[in-house]
Amino acid sequence: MKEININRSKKEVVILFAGDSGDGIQFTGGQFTETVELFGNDISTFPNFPAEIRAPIGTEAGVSGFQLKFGSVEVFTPGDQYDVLVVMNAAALKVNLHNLRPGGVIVANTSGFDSKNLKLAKYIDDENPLTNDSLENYEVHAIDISKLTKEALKDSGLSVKEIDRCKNMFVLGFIYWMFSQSPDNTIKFIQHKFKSKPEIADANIKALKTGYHYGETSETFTSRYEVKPAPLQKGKYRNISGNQATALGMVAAASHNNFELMYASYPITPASDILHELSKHKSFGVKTFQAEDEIAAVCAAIGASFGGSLAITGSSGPGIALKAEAMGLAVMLELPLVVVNVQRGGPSTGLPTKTEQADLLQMLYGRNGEAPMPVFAAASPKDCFDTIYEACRIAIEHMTPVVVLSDGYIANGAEPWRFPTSKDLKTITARRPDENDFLNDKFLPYERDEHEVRPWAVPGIKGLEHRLGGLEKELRTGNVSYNPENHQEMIRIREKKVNDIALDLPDQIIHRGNEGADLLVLGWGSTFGSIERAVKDLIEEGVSVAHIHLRHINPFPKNLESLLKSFKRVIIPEMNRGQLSKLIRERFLIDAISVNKTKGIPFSVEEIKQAILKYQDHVSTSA
Amino acid sequence: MKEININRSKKEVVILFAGDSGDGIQFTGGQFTETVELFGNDISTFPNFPAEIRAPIGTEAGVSGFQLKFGSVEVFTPGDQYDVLVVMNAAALKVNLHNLRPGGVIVANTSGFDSKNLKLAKYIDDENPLTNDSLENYEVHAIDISKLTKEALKDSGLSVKEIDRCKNMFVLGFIYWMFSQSPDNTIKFIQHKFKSKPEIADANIKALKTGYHYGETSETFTSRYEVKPAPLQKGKYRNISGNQATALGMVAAASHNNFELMYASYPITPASDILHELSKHKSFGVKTFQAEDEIAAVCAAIGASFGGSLAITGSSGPGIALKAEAMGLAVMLELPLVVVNVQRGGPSTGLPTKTEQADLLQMLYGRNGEAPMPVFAAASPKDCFDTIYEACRIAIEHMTPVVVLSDGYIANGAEPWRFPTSKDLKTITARRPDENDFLNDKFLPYERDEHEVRPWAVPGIKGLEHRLGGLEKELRTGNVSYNPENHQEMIRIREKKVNDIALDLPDQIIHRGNEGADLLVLGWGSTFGSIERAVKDLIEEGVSVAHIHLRHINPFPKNLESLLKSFKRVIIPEMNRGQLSKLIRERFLIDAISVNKTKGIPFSVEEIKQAILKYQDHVSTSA
Amino acid sequence: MSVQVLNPSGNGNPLTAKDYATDQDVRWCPGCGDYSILKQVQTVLPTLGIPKEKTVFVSGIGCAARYPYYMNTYGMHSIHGRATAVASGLKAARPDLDVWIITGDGDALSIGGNHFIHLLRRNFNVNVLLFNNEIYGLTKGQYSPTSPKGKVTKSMPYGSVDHPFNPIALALGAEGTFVARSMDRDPKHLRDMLLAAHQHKGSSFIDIYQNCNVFNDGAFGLFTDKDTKDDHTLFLEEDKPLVFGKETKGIKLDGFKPIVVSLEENAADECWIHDPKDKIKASILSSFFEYDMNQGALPRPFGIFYKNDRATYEDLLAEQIEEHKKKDNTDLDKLLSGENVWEVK
Amino acid sequence: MSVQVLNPSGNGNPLTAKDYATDQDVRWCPGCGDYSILKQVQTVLPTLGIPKEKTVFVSGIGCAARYPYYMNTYGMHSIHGRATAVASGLKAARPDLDVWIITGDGDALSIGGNHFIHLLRRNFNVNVLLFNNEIYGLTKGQYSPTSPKGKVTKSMPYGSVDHPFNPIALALGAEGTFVARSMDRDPKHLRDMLLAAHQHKGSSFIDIYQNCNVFNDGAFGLFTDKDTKDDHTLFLEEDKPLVFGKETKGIKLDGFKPIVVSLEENAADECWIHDPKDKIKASILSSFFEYDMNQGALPRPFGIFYKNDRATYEDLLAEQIEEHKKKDNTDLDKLLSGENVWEVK
Ligand SMILES: Cc1ncc(C[n+]2csc(CCOP(=O)(O)OP(=O)(O)O)c2C)c(N)n1
Ligand SMILES: Cc1ncc(C[n+]2csc(CCOP(=O)(O)OP(=O)(O)O)c2C)c(N)n1
Ligand code: SF4
Ligand code: SF4
Ligand SMILES: [Mg+2]
Ligand SMILES: [Mg+2]
Repeated sequence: MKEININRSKKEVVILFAGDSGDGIQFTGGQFTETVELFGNDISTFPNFPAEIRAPIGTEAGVSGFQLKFGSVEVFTPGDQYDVLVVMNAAALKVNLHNLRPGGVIVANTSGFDSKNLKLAKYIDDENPLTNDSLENYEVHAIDISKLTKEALKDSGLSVKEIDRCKNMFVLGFIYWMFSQSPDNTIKFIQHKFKSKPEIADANIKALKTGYHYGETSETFTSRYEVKPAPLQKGKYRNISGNQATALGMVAAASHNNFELMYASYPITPASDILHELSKHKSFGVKTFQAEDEIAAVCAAIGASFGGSLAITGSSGPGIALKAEAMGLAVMLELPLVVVNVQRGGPSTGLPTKTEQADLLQMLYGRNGEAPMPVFAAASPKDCFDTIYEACRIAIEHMTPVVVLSDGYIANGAEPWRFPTSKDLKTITARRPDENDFLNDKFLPYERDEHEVRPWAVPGIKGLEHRLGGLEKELRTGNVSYNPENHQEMIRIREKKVNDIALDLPDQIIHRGNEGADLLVLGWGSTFGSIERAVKDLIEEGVSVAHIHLRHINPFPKNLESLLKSFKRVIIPEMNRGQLSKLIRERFLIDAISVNKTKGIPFSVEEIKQAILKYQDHVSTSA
Repeated sequence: MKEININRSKKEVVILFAGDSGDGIQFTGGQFTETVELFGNDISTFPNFPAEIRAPIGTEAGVSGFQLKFGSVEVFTPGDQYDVLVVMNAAALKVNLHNLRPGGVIVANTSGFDSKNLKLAKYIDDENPLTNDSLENYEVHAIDISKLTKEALKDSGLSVKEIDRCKNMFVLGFIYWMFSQSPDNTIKFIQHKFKSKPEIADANIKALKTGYHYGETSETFTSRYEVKPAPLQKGKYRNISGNQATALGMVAAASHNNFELMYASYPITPASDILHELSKHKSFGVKTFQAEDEIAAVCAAIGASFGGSLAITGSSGPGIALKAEAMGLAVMLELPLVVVNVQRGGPSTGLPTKTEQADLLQMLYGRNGEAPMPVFAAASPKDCFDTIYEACRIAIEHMTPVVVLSDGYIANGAEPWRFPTSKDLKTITARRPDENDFLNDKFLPYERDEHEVRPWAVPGIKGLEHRLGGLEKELRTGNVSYNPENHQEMIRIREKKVNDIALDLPDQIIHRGNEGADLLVLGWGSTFGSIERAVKDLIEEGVSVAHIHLRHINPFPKNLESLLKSFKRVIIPEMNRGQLSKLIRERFLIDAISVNKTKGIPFSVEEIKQAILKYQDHVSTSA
Repeated sequence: MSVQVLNPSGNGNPLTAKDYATDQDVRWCPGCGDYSILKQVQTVLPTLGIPKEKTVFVSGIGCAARYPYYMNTYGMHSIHGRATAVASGLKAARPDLDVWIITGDGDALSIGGNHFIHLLRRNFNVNVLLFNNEIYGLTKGQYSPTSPKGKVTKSMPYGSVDHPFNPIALALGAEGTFVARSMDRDPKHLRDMLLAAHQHKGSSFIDIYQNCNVFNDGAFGLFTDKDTKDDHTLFLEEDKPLVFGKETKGIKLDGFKPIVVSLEENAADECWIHDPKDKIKASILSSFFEYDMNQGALPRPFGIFYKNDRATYEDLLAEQIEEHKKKDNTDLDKLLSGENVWEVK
Repeated sequence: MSVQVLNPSGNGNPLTAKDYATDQDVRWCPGCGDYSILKQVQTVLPTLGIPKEKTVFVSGIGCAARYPYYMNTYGMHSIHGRATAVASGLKAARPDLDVWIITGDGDALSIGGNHFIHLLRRNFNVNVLLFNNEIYGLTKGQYSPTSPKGKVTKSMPYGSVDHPFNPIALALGAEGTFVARSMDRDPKHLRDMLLAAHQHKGSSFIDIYQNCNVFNDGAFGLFTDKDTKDDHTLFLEEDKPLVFGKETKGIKLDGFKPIVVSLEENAADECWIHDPKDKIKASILSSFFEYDMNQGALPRPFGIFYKNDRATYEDLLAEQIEEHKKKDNTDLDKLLSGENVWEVK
C-alpha cells in the first residue's frame, strides 16, 4: 500500500457537497458537520437549495449544495472559495466550479457525467470536463461512485433504487478518510435512524465504510489532511441554524418567564422554518397559528398580546409589507409584539431563496404617520437566539412592538453554539398596573413610568377594564382625543419611549481593532462573519482597521456617535444599496461610504478586504 | 340713518363661519367665496368638519367651520387668526375664540346662546359669554338671527324648520353688507338652485336681503370694510379644491392624450372625494372601481395598466400601507401607475380628519427590497392639478409607478385657479415597442432606451405576447432569472431609471428671495402657503431669507445640491418629525434643521416667521 | 365554553345594563340604529353570568366599530376589517374570555371578507355582530358590498353595478355554525338572538339590519314600517311553522321552491316547519333574498337560519397542547441543548 | 362576451397547442399534476377562435402560479392571492380580452379569499382555474384551507385543527354564476369543463383536483385510482340522471337528503336529474363533501354544479359610460373651466 502523508498545515478547509436535489446532499453535509464538531473543529455551514421545489433531475436548476468551512481556528463564514468540491453529477460541477480555488480538489462521481447528464447540464457538444483538459488546474478525483456502491451492496438484498440512494454514504466515507475523521459518529447515527430497517442501515454503513476504505486502499491519492480541533471556549455545544435559534429564543423567552407564547404566521420562504420548528414544541404550551395571510397573522398576534401572551409574528419582505398597517396599530396600542423579518432578495417576489438586507428602511419607516419601532438585527445563526430573546424582553418591558431582522443566509446557515442554560437567561418582567396607575379609582391605561412605559393590563382582571384603539389617544386615560396639543405630545412620547430603550441596552462594543483606527468597517446583520474575518486578517497584516457590528439599529447605542467619530473614515458594507449608510449619514453627518452588493449572495471575505484596502488607501494618502 | 364709514385700508381679511353641522356653514362659506372671487379678490379657503358624522347638535364635537381669507393682495393661506368670527351657537364660539385676533369682530346668533346651548357647550355655570365681560377685548355684534329670520319670513308659508334653515342666509347678507359686497351673485345662485321650489327660493332671498338691510339700518354698527380686488394675473379663474384638482388632473392627462383612465380605490378620509369626483365623469370614459380593499384597488390598477389604461389608485396612510406589496410589484413590472396619498394624521387610524405630512418616508421606503419610486408632492389646492398631471406623464413616459403626496389640508382647502385650456397641456407620449425591441423576431419586453425605459406592450397586439411577474427578471428578455450578476444589474437599472427622471424635470427654482441668503426655508407639500407668506413678509422687513419648495422629492432636482449649499443655513418646516430633513441631511451632509409641528393642523405664518427669526439670529450672531 | 360563571359583580349585587356603559359620550348621529343595538347588548350582558372583566369587545373601523368605547369591558377598536383576525388571536390565546366582534358591512364583508370567512370555518367560539346598514357610514356614504345593485351613492352617482353579497348565504358557504338575522328596530328579537348567539359554542354570526338615518335612511323600511312590516318579515322559530302577515300567511315548499300560501286555506302546521339544523333548508331561506317584488315576493326571514355544533379551533388547539405536555419534553434546558451535544473541555 | 372571433393565426393556418407553449423550461416537479392541466388548456385554447394575442393569463404565487410563463400569450405572474384583483382591473379596462386566472388553494382561498369572493359576486367574465392540491406546494408542504382537518404537515406536525373550506360551497355562497369541479387525471373531462367555463359569460370557477406528488401525493387517490374511482366519482351532466359506479348506482333525494340507490332495483331515470340552474340542488351536491365513509359515503361530484346568467360587471360599467358619453359634457375644456368662471382682465 502506498504511503500517504497526512498534511496537518491546514487551519481551515472549505468543502462544497453538490449534487441533484435527490442525492442526499443536505444529509451528507449535515453528517460531516456533526462529526467535525464532535471532533472539536469550529464550523460554519450554508445550505443552498434550488429555487424550484424539484427541478428536473440533472439540470443546473436542480443542483442542491451544502457548503461548510471547518477549522482549527475560529470560523466566521462558510468560506469564499472551496478547497474541495464534491460533485455527484455534471450540472453540479458546471454551477459550482467557478468558486473552487485554483489547485483545489474535485471529487466527481463519473456516472453523473454520462452523455445524458452532460446534455442536461448543457455542456457544449456534451464534452466531458473530466476527460478533456479543462480541469488541469485542479486535483481531480474522478470515481465511479455509483458503480462502486452498487458493487459493494450487490448482496444487500436492496433494490437498485435503494442501493443508488446509498452513494452519498460512499462519498461521505471517502471524505472522512480524506480529512482523517472517523466514520463512527455517522455509523451510530445510521444505526439509530434506521433502527426498524436493519437492512437499510447495514447497506448505508457498508457504503460508508467502502468509501472510507476506498481512500485508504486506492492508489490514486496523494494528499490527506488533518485539521486540528479549534481552541473553542470551554463548554457544551450544539449545532444550530438561524431559524432554529430564533424559534428556540422565543420558546426560552416565554417559558423561562412564564408567558404563553403565541406565534402567528403565514408560510413564506425563508421564514417558514420558524413556524415549523415552533409547531413541534406544543409541550411548552407554544401556540402556533397558521393564519390565512400575513395581515391576519399580525392581527392575531396583536389580539394574543392584548390577551397577555408573548405574541410574535414572522415573515419575509412581501409578507412584512402586508403587516405594515397593523404594525402601526401596535405602535398606537403600545402592546408587546415582536415582528421577525427573515429577509430575502427583493423587490417584490424577487429572489425568494436568496439572501439580502434590503428591508431595513422598510422596517424603520414603512408605516403611515410617525410610528417608531425598535429595530434589532441578528449577526449570525447563533446570534438569532440572543437577538430574539432581547427583542422579547424589550417588547414586554417597554410595551412596544419590536422588529427583528434576520436573512436567508443566517436563517439557513448553521454553526456550533455554546448554548445557555436557563439560569443564564435574563429575567423578563412586565410592567403590571399598580396603584399609581389610577386616578380617582379609575384605571389609567396610558399612565407611564419615567421611560414612558404604560402598564400591561390583561383582560380577566377586575377593575382594569379599558379600551384600546388606533385613533389618537388622550394622555394617561387612553380615551380618544382629537386635541392638537395632545397629539403632538403623544407623538413626542412615543418617540421618546423608543429612544429611551437605548438606556436599557448595552453600549456598543468594538468587535475587533481599536478606537481611533484609520478605518472603521461598520456592519449589521449577516455580514458579521465576512467582516470579522476580513478585519481580523488585515489587522494581522498591520492595517489600521476596526470592526463594529450593530445589533441595535433603532435606537442606536448611546455611545455610537462618539465611537464613530473616533475613526478617520467609516465604510458600511451592506447587501443593499446603502440603507444603514443613509441612517448614519443623516444622524451623525458623517461621510460614511456605502459598500454594496446586491447579488442575492453574501459578501465574500475577499470583497470586504478589497473594500477595506481601497478606502484605507484613501485615508493614508489623504492623511 | 347713521353714517357709516367704509374702511378701505384692509388688504386681507380672515373670516371664520362656524356653527353646528346642520347650520349650512359650508354653503355659506362657499357662497361668500364665490362672490369675492367674482369681485376679484384673491382667496384661500379651508373647511373644517367635525370628526363625527353628525355629533350631537350644539356640542363642541359638532362644530363645523369654514375659514377663508380674501384680499387685495396675493393670498397664500386661509390665515392664522380670524378678523371676523361668525358663530351660530355657543359651542362654535367656545371652540374657535382662541384664534380670533385681539380686537376682532364677533358676530353671534344670540338664540344659539340660550341656556340649553350654553350647557351643551359646557360653559361653566352656563354663563353666557355674550353678556358677561369675557369678550370685552373684541367687537361683539350679538344679533338674534333666528328671531329676525323668523320675523322676516313669517308670511312665507314655510314650516318653522324650513324657516330656521334660512338663518344662514341672513348671516351671509349681513356679512356681504359688512364687506361691501353685493348679494346679487348669491341671489342668482339661489334662484337657480331652487328653481323648482320658488317659495324656498323666495324665503332664502328674503333672509339674505334682510341680513343685508339689517347691516344698513341697524344702529349698532360702526365699521364697514371694502377689500379691493387683487391684482391677479389676467385670465379666467375658477375656484378649486385640492381633491377636485387632483381628479381633474387625472381626467385631463387621460383625455388629452387619448388614454383610458381607470381609477381604482377604496374609500378613506380624506381621499374619498377624488373617487367621488371622478365617478361623475363617466362621459369622459373614466372608469372608477370601488374595490373591496386597498390591496384590490392597487392590484386592479396594475391590471388596468397592463391593459393599457392610465391607471391610478389613491388612498390615505393606512390604506397606502396596505398597497406596499403591490407597489413593489409595479416597480418590478415597470408599468405606469400613479399612487396618490392624501395624508392625514397618524400613526395608525390616528386623526383621520386632520392633516399631517408624516408619510413621506413611507412612500420612499415602505416596500421590501430596493424598490425605488419617484415621489412628487403638491403644494396647494391648485398645484394638485399640475402635480398629478406631471406624475401621469412621468409614469407613462418612464414606465414606472409614481407617488403623489397631498394632504387633508390642501385636499379640502380651495383657492382660485387660473385653469389651463387643453392647449396648454403637455403631450404625453408612451414608449411603444419598436423594431429595436426585437431580437431574432422575438419581442424583448425589457429592452430599454437610454433612460432605461422599457416599451409598453399592451395585450391585443400580435407578436408582442409576453409575461410579466414579480420574480427578478432577466435583462432584456424579462424572463425569470436567478442569476446573481443579473440581479445586481437590474437593481442598478431600476435605480438609474428613477434617477434619470430628474433629467426630464425642470431645475429647482427659488420661490422667493435670492440664492446665497443667510437662511433658506426649504419646504414641500402643503406648507407652501405659510412659508411663502412668512418669507415674503420678512424679506420685506429686510431679513435675508429665501424659500425653496420641492415638488420633486425623488429624484431631487439636478441643481438642488448647489442651490442648497449657497445658503448659510437651511431650515425645513414639516408637519412631521423631520422626514424631508432626514433626506437632505443624508444626501448632502448639510446640517439642515428640522422645524416640526405635529398637531394635525397646518403651520401658521407666525410659527414659520418665528422659526426663521430664531435661526436667522443664530446665523447672524455666529457669522 | 370555558367561561367561569362567577357572581359577576363580585359583591352579591347583580350587574345591570348601566354597569356596562362607559363615561364616554356616545357619538353616533342622533337617530342612528346603532343606539338600539348598543342598548340591547348592554341589557343582555348582565344576564349571562359572565364577569364583566372576562368580556371583550373587538371591532374594526366604521361607525359601528366605535362600539367598544361605549362598553365598560375590555375592548379594542382595531383597524378596518381586521377585528375578526384580532379576535381569533385573542381567543386562541385566551379561550376563557367571552369575545364579541363588532363590525359593519364594509368592515366585515368588504375589506374584512377574508378574515370573516376564515373565522367561520375555524369556528372560534366568538359572537360576530354585523351592523348591516348597507352603506359606508363613517366615510360618508359610499355603497357597500350589501348595497343593492343600482344604488346611487357618492362613489357611483349613476348607480352601483356591483351585485351584492347575501351575508347569510356567504356565511353558510363559509362553513358558519350559527347564522342568524335580526334588526335594530325589534329590541326583543335582537335580545333573543344575542342570547342564542352567546349560547352557541362556536362562531355565531348575526346579520343585524341597522338603519343609517343619515346616508341610507329607510333601507329596511319594508321590514320596520308599520304598514309593510307584517307582510315582509318572517320570524323563524325552531320547530314552528313559517307563518307571517299576522298569521294570515305561511310558507310551503313546492319541491325546492318556497311559495306563499294563505292560512285561510291551509293549516299552519302544514307549512314548512323550521329546523335550524338543516343546512339545505337554511340555504333556501337565505335565497328568499332573491325573490323581489316582481317575482312573487317572499318575506325576509329573521331568526336563526342555521345552527350546528362543531369543535372550536381554540379547544382543539388546547387539547393538542395538553396531550403533548403530558408526553413530550417540557424541560427548557433539554430543549436548548437538543439531541446532539459535544463538550469542549 | 365581446371577444372578436378572428382567424386566430392570421394567416389561414389554425393555431395548435404548440403555438401556446413558450421557450421557457417547465419547472414543476416531474410527475406533478400541473403538467396535465397545462396541456389540456393548451389543447383547448386553439379551438376557441380567440386570437392568441387577445388571451391573457394572470396568476398569483405558488407552484400553479408559474403557469403564465409557460403560455405564449400575454400573461402576468402577480403576487400571492391577488390574481383575481389584477384580473378584475384588467377586465374592467379591457372587456375585449379573454382573461384566465390561474391560482392555487392557498393563493385563492387563503390569502386571496377576499378577492376571490368579490370577483364572483361582481361576475367579471373571466375563468378561474383553481389548482387544488390541498397543500402549499411552493413553500414546501404546509396545510392549506382545503386540507382536511387532522392533516399532518410541517406547520402542524400533530395534525391541523382547521376545518377546511368546501370550495364549491364557498363559491355558491359568494354568488358565483358558474361553479364546477374537475381533475388533472381526467383530461377529457377537464377539457370539457374548460370549454364550458369559457363559454359561460361571467366568472367561471373550476375547482381542479391536482395531485402534488411531492408534498401531498395521492390526496385524490380515491377519485383517480383504478380500484376506487368508479365508486367514488360522480360525473354531472345536464338533464342526465346522477349515476355512477359503472352505471350500477344512482343518487336519489329522500327529501333533501341524497341517498345512494342500486340501479338494479331502480331505473336510472328515476334518479335525480341534474339541473345546473338549480342553486339549491347545487348546494346539496356541494355538501356531498360532508358525507364521509362512516356516514354512508357519497361519491364526489365532478362537472358543472351550477350555472346561471347574470350581467357582468364590465358590461354594466361600459354601458353606463356609453350612456353618459351620449348625454353629458365630453369637452375637456368645459370640464376644466367648470360652472363658475370669472375673468380678471
Ligand atoms: C385601511 C382602511 N381603509 C379605509 C378606511 C376608511 N374607512 C373607515 S370605515 C369604512 C367603511 C365603513 O363602513 P361599514 O363597515 O359598513 O361601517 P359603518 O360606518 O357603516 O358602520 C372605511 C372605508 C380605513 N379606516 N382604513
Ligand atoms: C405575501 C406572500 N406571502 C407568502 C408567500 C409565500 N407563498 C408562496 S406560494 C404560497 C402558497 C402556495 O400554495 P398554493 O396557492 O396552494 O399553490 P401551490 O404551490 O400548491 O400550487 C405561499 C404561502 C408569498 N410569496 N407572498
Ligand atoms: S352615519 Fe349612519 S351609521 Fe354612522 S352614526 Fe350616523 S346614522 Fe349611524
Ligand atoms: S411541489 Fe407539488 S404542486 Fe409544486 S410542482 Fe412539485 S408536485 Fe407540483
Ligand atoms: Mg355600514
Ligand atoms: Mg396548493
